[in-house]
Amino acid sequence: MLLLAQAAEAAGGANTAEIVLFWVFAVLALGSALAVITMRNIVHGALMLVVNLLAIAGLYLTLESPFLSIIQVLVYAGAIMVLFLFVIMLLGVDRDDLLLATQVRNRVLAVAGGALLAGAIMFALVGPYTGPPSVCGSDVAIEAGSDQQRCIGLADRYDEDDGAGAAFLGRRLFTRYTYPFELAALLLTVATIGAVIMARRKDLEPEDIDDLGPGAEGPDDDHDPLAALSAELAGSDEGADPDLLAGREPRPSSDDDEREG
Amino acid sequence: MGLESKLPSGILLTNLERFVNYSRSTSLWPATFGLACCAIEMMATGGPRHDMSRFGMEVFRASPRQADLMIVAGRVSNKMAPVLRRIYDQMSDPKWVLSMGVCATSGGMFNNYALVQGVDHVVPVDMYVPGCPPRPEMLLDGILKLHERIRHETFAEQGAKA
Amino acid sequence: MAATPLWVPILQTVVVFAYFLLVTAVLIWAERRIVGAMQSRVGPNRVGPFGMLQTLVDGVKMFFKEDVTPAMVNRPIYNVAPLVGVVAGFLSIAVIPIGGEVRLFGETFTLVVADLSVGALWILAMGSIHVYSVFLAGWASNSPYPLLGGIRASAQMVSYEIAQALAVASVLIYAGSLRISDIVAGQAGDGLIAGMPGWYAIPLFPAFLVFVVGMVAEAGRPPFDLAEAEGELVGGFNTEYSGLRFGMFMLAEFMQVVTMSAIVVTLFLGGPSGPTFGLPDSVAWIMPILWFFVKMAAFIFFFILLRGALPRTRYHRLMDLGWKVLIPVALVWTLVTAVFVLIDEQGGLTNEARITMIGVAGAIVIGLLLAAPPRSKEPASASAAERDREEVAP
Amino acid sequence: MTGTTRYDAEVPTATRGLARDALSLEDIERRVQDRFPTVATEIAHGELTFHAAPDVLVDLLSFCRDDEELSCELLADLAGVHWPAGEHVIERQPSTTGWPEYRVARDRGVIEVLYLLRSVTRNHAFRVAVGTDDTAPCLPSVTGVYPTADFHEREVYDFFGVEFEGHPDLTRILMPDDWVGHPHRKDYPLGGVDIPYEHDRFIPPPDERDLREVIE
Amino acid sequence: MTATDPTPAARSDDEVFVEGADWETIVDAVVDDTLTVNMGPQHPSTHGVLRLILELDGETVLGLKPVVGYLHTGIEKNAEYRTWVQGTTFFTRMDYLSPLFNELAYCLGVERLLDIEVPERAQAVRVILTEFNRIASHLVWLATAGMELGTTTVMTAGFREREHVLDLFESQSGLRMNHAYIRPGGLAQDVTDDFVARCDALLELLPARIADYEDLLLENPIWRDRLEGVGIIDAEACYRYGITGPLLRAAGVPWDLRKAQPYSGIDAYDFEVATDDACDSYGRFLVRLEEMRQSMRIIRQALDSLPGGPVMVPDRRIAWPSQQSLGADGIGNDPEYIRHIMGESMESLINHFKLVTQGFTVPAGQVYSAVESPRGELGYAITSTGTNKPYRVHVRDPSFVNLQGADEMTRGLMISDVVAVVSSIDPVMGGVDR
Repeated sequence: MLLLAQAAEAAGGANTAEIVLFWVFAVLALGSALAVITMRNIVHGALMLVVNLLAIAGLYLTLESPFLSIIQVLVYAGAIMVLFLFVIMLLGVDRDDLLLATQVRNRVLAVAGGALLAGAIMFALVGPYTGPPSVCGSDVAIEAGSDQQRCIGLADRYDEDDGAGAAFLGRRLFTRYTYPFELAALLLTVATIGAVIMARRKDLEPEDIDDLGPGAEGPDDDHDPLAALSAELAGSDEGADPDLLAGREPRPSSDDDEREG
Repeated sequence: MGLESKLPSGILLTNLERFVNYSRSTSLWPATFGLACCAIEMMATGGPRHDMSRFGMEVFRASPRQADLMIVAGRVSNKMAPVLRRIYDQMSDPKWVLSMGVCATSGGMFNNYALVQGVDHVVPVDMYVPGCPPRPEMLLDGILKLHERIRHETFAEQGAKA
Repeated sequence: MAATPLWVPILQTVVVFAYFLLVTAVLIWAERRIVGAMQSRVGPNRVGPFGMLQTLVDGVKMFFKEDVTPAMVNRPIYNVAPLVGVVAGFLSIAVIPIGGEVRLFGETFTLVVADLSVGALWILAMGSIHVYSVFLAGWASNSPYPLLGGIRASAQMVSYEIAQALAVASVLIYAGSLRISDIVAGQAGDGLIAGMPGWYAIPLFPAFLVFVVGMVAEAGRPPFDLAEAEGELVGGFNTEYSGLRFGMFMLAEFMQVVTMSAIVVTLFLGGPSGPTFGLPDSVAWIMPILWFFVKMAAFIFFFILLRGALPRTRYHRLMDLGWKVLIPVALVWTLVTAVFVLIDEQGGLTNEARITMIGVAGAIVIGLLLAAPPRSKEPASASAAERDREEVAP
Repeated sequence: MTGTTRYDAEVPTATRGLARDALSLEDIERRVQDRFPTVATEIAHGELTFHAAPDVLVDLLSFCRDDEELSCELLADLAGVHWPAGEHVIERQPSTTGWPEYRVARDRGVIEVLYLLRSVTRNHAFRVAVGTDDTAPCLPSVTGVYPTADFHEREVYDFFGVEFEGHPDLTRILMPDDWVGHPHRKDYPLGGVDIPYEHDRFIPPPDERDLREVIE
Repeated sequence: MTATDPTPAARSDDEVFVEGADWETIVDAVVDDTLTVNMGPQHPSTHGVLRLILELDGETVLGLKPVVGYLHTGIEKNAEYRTWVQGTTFFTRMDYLSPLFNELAYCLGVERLLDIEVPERAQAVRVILTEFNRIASHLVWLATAGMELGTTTVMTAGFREREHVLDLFESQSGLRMNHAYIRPGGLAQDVTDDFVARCDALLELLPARIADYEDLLLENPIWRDRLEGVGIIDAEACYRYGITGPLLRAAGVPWDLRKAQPYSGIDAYDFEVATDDACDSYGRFLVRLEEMRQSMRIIRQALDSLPGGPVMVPDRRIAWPSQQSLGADGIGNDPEYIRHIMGESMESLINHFKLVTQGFTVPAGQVYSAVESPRGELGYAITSTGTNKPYRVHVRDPSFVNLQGADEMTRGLMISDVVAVVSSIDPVMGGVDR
């Protein structure tokens, strides 16, 4: 990777090496992504996810964005996946039976969600919002119309700063994308609070554990976990929801949010 | 055995053999295998006055897999014998066993129902150190003699032992 | 860059890696000797002069020792884990300059493998990759002690990485660059007060402290060696490993000590910068190398002293320290640094104002340290001890 | 603790919370016999022994623990002694020592279990001896009275085979789990026991061992 | 196995109960979401061959079960086949950190059966040596505790000072450990001429070294953190489990057999019983440090008032005269005596011969003699049938009993605390397993 970084740094423009690298990383990313969902062993799957994240970091490199690439490694591969693995190992869920969808409802939900996601991706790929101008930003495309290749890496946008793209990313994040960024932060906070509530519920007596209620999960920033908890204890008696208790809800949402941010 | 078992034999091997055996003898890491009185003397051997570390031996490895030398320091009971054997089996080759003290060597004064009458019933022993318990100096002497022996062993001999 | 002949990068790579390997080897020997001296012992002194080749024979022995792969391990991961550690260790030292400009055969270059534009982050990223080595080793061994060691290691390293990253972040903000060479250059010359070095450790002292504590934990060294914890977990994550693979773990562990020392020197103590005492240019290039080594050796020595002096901490205490002390401190200091830099950029400050601000901040930090609530027990045992000692004395 | 020291001097040495008048052996004897008239007593070598029947054992120990006067907090020791059937006077030497001959003749073997009770607050100790037949030794467990008897009773079971009824986990403690026999009984030999090794190999006892065979 | 059926009803639900059975059955029996970890019998922190079966939830200990017996040596049985004097050589090898206490307790029992009074000089020397032994034992405790808590420097320091104490023992008994120096009726031989000088030198050295440990450890935040509040057991629980020694004293009970039931004239010396109210491992640490000081205090007084005279009872039926003027082997080389038995009295010669070959006989009876060993009450329940051999000797070893408290002390703590707790109990497996 180091050599790749050097190569990417030195290469500057598009050439054969870059294309080769792109294909290598692309195949690696796709292959490992497939492996993530086909591996029988959860830990192996998680490791494949790490490989996938590293491959995507490599793709960022070929796009001349070393900062993004290294942040990808640092945050996703280095921190988040370690936490994932940590949880997997701590709970000892590296067994096959947990991979099986046990309820019909879960299967239906999974199929529906998968279909929805696939549709969204297809829509994004072939829909009206894609095309060369949207990749580069319209103003760039017009300005640099003569050189479409350089447009892909956004290289000229950060020529002004340190060459790593940090300043450019930061500026964009805090100007144009402020609201998505803040929204993501909010969602993360909510997810964290949800996780804390989940964790706390384990301490309660079994008969006291029942549903949090649908409102508790929502993006409600005024939500007070302790209040919800005490309300819980006071005795709201809806049926227990095993999915909620198993702690499956907050994690996917946080995952999605991070990807957006 | 280690990597050398994959090597072809030949004239070059002799020098390699000497070099490797020298390394093995000077970096003989003991397993922490203390049993009884002798274990205290063994610890004293690692202590300041006698200082086993001069011979590169202060690295007492708690995990038998990383140890080269098992110092059976003390009486081995019938209950302990299977454990001892298991730890010996867990050690990776090449490995050596030093029987410290008369209890480990022959049961010593405890010729009774409870003790294994000599640890050589359970594991092959390379060096015996008498005494009850042996003084640290005696243990050091035994270890140095073992070093000497390791230096003059051939790979074939070590392989045959394992 | 394009005009550089091929031998320069090769030389850079070989020299840097060989340098760090050599330092690691010497470190292992030095640790045994220094800890020996602390314990009124001698330490290895039989192989080579002063026993200096002890590491070599250890390495040879491990190389030729049988490599047992227990039956129940998860084989691919078990085999890969030690490699990950060593590779991550090697990669992270690639961005550290071990000297200044070197002029050789008409070429001028720096003794660094690659001066990446994101060098500072690269170090952190490789540190986080290193976690996998310990962690996967623990898991793949399929045995309780290694698993506990691996769990401990991952929790510990992830926690301390955050604090470390925040500490590094304040350096980056202060330096205004992610490039190691820029950070080193920023520390060259005098600091705020003439005659004082311009090391970032001085204006960013809390971040420096956080980083130093974090690096001990990150390297998994005593008193934070809970992943290995010989007294509790036998060998922790490496319990099932033997032979060469265990050797790799050992190498990775000690290399981390060297790497961490090199990083803290680079980020906070000006790296290879230092006075050249007016030496002629033909030999002056040696001085930065020397300075770098001296600074790094000081930190390595610090690591060794810690090992010799302190007991192992408790696990939850370690976590408390990381989450409740280091991360808040590093976070606050990052914000303070950012505000400071912003004010500086907007209006500029006089040197006096800066010194005053740093002084006030430092006073607050020290005040907080001193005012920390005392421990629950009364600290009077020492006086009682003295009293009793007098009584007993014949 | 207050003050400047953890070992403060104002606490009287050795006897904080302890110093109540010690009872004489006769006092203890009287106290117990008032309550348990069937218990025989014996004072020898400055030590007091109660010879009790197994059925009063738990009551007796409970009494000794809870009684205001006796208040035996500690079960200091629990030991077994095997007295096999028959007469045994071994290697008596009246000619050199002049001490009286000691002869034991029993028509049935007895395993005697000795409970040593100790009072920390009153600073006295005495012994309760209970016998049980050695062919099917069985005694009530006192773990309900003194939890410390757990290990002790396991040890006595291990060495003498005494079944303690009511013990929570009466398994061997010092010998291997699959050991046959109870080694501290007098009918058990000191050594020369065949030890099964792996793959059904036997190492003969030392005196019958052919060294050439053992070292293969 | 012929064990009685362990009654499951007797176990409460929150208690994780592991039997001393084979490892496989334990693994099968445990509930699914806890981790069962087997610590030992060969583990760096289990003081030799103690095996601990831990029930863990994450790193939290739900239950601990000590499994002992891996060092069972059958010493008690062996002693039944040896004479009374030979008994010392066996019992001294029991608790190998406090050999002299074992000898002393055994000899006190035999002497009580014999109804003899040991000469004053022998008593004083016994006190001096056993108190030195207490210091040495506590030093090893400090060393192993240091090793287990991860500070090897403390370990080497403990062994460094212990060497000096062992030098003293060696100069007197000829052996560093397992001395067999205290014999029924007195001592094996008189102390050497430089005994007092050697002791003085040690008393000069040790206080400074102990002060060094305090400098290193007392205010060491990690050390305190590892020990404070860890392994709490109060006096009530100590009574329940029969725990004595530093553990009981650290629970605030100044129970010390040296004060309560003085032996060897130790009540003549002025010393204090170290106690602490903390009930935790740190309190035990402080108690042991203080005990070392108090031991030195006792030794100082004993040395200052060391009486002259013989070190063996004058009774010819038990021992031959001990006022040796020649040699250091100390056995019967008094020229007066040799002349007497060789030239003047056939009866004396026979007596000597029988004494050497068969030993003396001991009146029938049962005694229980206890001393305060470094780990607590060390008791010898001796049964004699009037022969030249013990009929049965049962040893109440403090480590054996104290280990029972480990479960209560570790419950709810972390793995690293288990190590600290076990080291604060300071079990010596030689004594536990015997």
